[in-house]
Amino acid sequence: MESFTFRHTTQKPLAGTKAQAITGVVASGNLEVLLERVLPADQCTIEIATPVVGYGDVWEAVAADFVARTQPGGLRIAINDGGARPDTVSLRLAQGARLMEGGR
Amino acid sequence: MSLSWYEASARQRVAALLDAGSFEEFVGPEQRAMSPHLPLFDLPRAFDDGIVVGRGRLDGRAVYLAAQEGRFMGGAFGEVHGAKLVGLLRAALTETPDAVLILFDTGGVRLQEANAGETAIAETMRAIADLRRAGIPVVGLVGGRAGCFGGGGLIAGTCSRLAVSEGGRISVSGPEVIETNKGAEEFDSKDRALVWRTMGGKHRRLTGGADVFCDDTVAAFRAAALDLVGRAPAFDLATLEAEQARLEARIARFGDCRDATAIWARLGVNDPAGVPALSAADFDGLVAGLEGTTHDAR
Amino acid sequence: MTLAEILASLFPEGHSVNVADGLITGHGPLDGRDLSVVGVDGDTPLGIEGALTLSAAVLATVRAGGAAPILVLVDSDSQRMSRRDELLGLNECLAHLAKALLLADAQGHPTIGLIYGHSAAGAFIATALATRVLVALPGANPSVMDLPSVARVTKLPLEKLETMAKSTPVFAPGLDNMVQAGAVQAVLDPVQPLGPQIAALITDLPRQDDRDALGKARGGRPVAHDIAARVVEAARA
Amino acid sequence: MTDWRKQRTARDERIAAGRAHASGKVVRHEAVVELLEAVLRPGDRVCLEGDNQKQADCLARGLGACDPGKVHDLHMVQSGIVLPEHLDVFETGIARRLDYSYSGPQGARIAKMLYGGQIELGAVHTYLELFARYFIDLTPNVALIAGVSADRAGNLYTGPNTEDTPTVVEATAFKNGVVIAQVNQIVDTVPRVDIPGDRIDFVVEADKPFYVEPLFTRDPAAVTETQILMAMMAIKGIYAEYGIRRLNHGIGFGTAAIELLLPTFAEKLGLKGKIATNWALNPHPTLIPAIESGFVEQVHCFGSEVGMDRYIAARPDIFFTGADGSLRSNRAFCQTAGLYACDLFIGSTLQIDLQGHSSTVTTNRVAGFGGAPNMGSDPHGRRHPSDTWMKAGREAGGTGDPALRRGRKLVVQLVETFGDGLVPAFVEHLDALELAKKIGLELAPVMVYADDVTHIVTEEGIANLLLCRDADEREQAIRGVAGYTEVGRGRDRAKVEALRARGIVRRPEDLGIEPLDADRSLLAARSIKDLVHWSGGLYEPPARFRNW
Repeated sequence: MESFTFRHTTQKPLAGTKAQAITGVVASGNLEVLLERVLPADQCTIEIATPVVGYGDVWEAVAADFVARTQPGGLRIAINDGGARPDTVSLRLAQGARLMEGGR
Repeated sequence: MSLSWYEASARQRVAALLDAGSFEEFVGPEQRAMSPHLPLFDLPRAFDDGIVVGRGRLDGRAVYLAAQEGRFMGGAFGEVHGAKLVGLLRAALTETPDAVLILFDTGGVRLQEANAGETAIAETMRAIADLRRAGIPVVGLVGGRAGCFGGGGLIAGTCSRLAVSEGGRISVSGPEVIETNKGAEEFDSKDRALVWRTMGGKHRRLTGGADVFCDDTVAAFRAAALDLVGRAPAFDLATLEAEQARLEARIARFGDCRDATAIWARLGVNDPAGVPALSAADFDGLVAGLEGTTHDAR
Repeated sequence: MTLAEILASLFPEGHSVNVADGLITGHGPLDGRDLSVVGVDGDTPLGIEGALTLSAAVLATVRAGGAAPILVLVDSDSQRMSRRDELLGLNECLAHLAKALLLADAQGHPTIGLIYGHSAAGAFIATALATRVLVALPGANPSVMDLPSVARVTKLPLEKLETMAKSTPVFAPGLDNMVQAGAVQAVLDPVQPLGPQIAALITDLPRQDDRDALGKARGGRPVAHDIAARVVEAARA
Repeated sequence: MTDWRKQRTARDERIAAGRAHASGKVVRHEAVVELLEAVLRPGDRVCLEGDNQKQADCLARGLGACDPGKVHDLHMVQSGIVLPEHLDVFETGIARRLDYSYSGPQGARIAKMLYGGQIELGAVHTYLELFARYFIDLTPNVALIAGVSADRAGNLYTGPNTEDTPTVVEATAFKNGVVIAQVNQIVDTVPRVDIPGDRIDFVVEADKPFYVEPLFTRDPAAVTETQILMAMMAIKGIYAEYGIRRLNHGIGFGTAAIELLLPTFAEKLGLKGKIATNWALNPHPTLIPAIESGFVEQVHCFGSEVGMDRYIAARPDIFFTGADGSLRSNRAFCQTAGLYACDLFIGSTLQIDLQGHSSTVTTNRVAGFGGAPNMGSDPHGRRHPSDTWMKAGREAGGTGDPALRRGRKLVVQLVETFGDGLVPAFVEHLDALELAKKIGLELAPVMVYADDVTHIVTEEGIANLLLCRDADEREQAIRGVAGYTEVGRGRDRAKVEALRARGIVRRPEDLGIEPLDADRSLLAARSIKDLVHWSGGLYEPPARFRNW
């Protein structure tokens, strides 16, 4: 197992008031993302636990792109990875953000 | 299209099964009650250890429910997973909801935590017996991709009532387990039609292993759950003696059948080979026309 | 101990316990009252017929009324693995046996499990683990799955599993680990007569299912008790 | 005086020797080895019929059981190396030299045997190439083929899996070769004559029906959200934009997703009748919903697919069927159709390099490409226009008189940036080059060359390579859709954004697609059982694909 924590400063808080959401399942090629609105509005942390060792730079890039695109200020995001591919990670992060915004 | 039970996650099933917005989770994922053991095996953990427990409303009735996530570790019973179910059942005994629902989706015991999982299954069965003695129906719903195997099959057999869909399978030894131990001649696990007609929902419904066969939709399971909580048998000597008689009669009547289709033919099904292809509605029609397929004792 | 030795130690005045096809049924006098005995002997796999034979014996005891204790003696294989057993509803038959034992217990018949040999998986759950209190004799070997099979399923090397088994009771087969998990309450002394030891268990039955508390105290199931308690607490809040 | 009939004489001798083990043309399966030992000569060119689907497996077992003292040094010329027996003969010395097209399941073993020198390799062909060479310089002396039934005169019914048989028989029977057919059954009258009896010399009643691999069955249950997103992009960004009506699909889950989105996503876009009407395609079960929804006008097939026979027979308006009602497939004709009469090929691959060369070969597998290189190439012999073809030609541009510009076939790679086990699909150098060096291949096994590929679709977007005007643009366009692979992360972001402004790189949002809408509920069928329902119960999936 390998774990990372990435801390980002955001320009704005994520919209919505939902306190917590979870999406995805820990299964082969999949992951779960837990999002909690517990941080200051200009902060976002992304914690990752993955059984696939050696992809730290990819995780870092995926997390940075997500933060840049979504501006998830205020969120503590935790990921349990089941060996998902980066595109699946991006998708789940986007799904999680939409849930927190109170979207569909 | 309505939500497929087979495809839905445990959380999606819970949300869509209960009255909208009524679900309240106990020890939710934010509490991070995760397996202390999986890291030793270099395996990823889940924030809820593969089971969602809590309470909500089913058409206004107060229900407690547990939903297993079949995609995480095959929905298997680990220490935390099992303890959450046991805790839920114990809480139900004192809080007396109108019913308890168990949404099975499990391969049985999680081998990495085998002793904890096995013991939790025994604790679960005792807790279910206590609830049933107290007059609280415990209804099982089986239709997930992991089926309901191993100890899960025994827990299912302890419930007051069971609903099962086509995707659901209920058995103790899984097909691969039988094949590994006894050879492909005994059970060819790759012959999936054989798997389903031996362990699948239709066979269980036809022979008395389940009370309702329903479509693979959350709406159908909701209707089945509502139906079943209203007609749970007592947990007493009369019920178990009737179940004893029912099971003995089954073995006496079908014990020499090699295949499910032979059993169905003996039940009076005209076209046994056509049963797997029947829609739920057509299948219900078939069951209604057969004698001896109502099995109250459980 | 063998079954014969156990029965001799339990019932010095004689008994009517028989074994047929590996299935144990019968009675014997214990502490001035009738003790009903059911079980599985000789590492026999438990199938649909066996489960129903045992459940019939248990239900007969319940039907007879009174408070005769039921002793469940176990040296079994796992559940019988066959196409026929599953076709005819092995899960129902095993669950029915467990329910019969749970009903007996609820209606005032103390149920005691005694594992003296092997047992595994579904057979273990339906018999010994469905009693109010489960004890063992030294040399008993309960398991969920043996280590070579675990190695095959988990794709981990056997040597690694063997090393892990020494420090991690939660997954490893064997009596000690089941004791630590709280599933087995105690190990009896084979040198002393068994009758009084069983009688003592009956007088001192746990009032509720305390297996997770034992597992926590003994370290074999470190978190189950607290997790269950947290769920109960959340439900009451 | 020159003897102009040496081959004919030799053929007559072989047949006479074989007759000793036959009753007329009919041979019992117990006598297969004796028959083969009587007919075969050392060094013969032999076609043992087997492609990616049907297998003359009874004859393959017979050949493997021949005495290597009598039968040896054969030159195998067959499209598929699929069964273990196909390679066993190289270990025993029965065969020595090999020319083939496809070796899916045996790819790793072939690589090992090539490396160990047990096989002398001629070349790894496309199907059409190998078929072509049957008539020029690889004509078989003996063909061992498979059919469903035959009469005593040898008239052969191939059943729906006709596949390579007419081509193999044509080349063998009319050039002094011997044709031996295994059939499941000898009958008084065959349902239809696929091969006339005077081209068949011996008929063996096999011990069991010939094996057919359900190679084209994709379980909708396994289609992922990512594949659905890519399918949405392909439909909206390519099928709709170019008005693709005549096409061929690969066998991956990505193209299965496209098939399953036709009656839902594409229908909502108003594309029915405008795209995906005429196909060169095996009878994919995942095409059933599109057929039933009226999307599809007709389908010509390379071969059949297990379980599809009743459905096909009930849809003669769509499929090519014989007087008996069952499918008539033909690999050579369908490959030709895919090459010349289709405007688009879309398929998957394992590796794409910075210029767009792609290959499914990895360093330890020589799988062959079957038909993909033909399907996935721009045929320079094409002379008929279509709007699609002309539009692509205009996009490709070029110098000189526009009136002399020809069209382009669309060749689309539909590929997820990472494959199984997080293996990147985009690489600096193809493993195929490494492999060629290692086992001494003169020509590296490239599936689709860069100059044939026109679009790459990944979950990140679509790269239109037709619009790239130099090698650097091309490289950045590829990097621009290569996601988080090293190749993708190595992009020049400014250049990729510039390409995006020109429509060379297009993101889902540029196409009006919201990635979060890529949901399995969009699939017309989400399980094999749904496909059975769509087919009105006519589709009969193999047991291993059932969950009921």
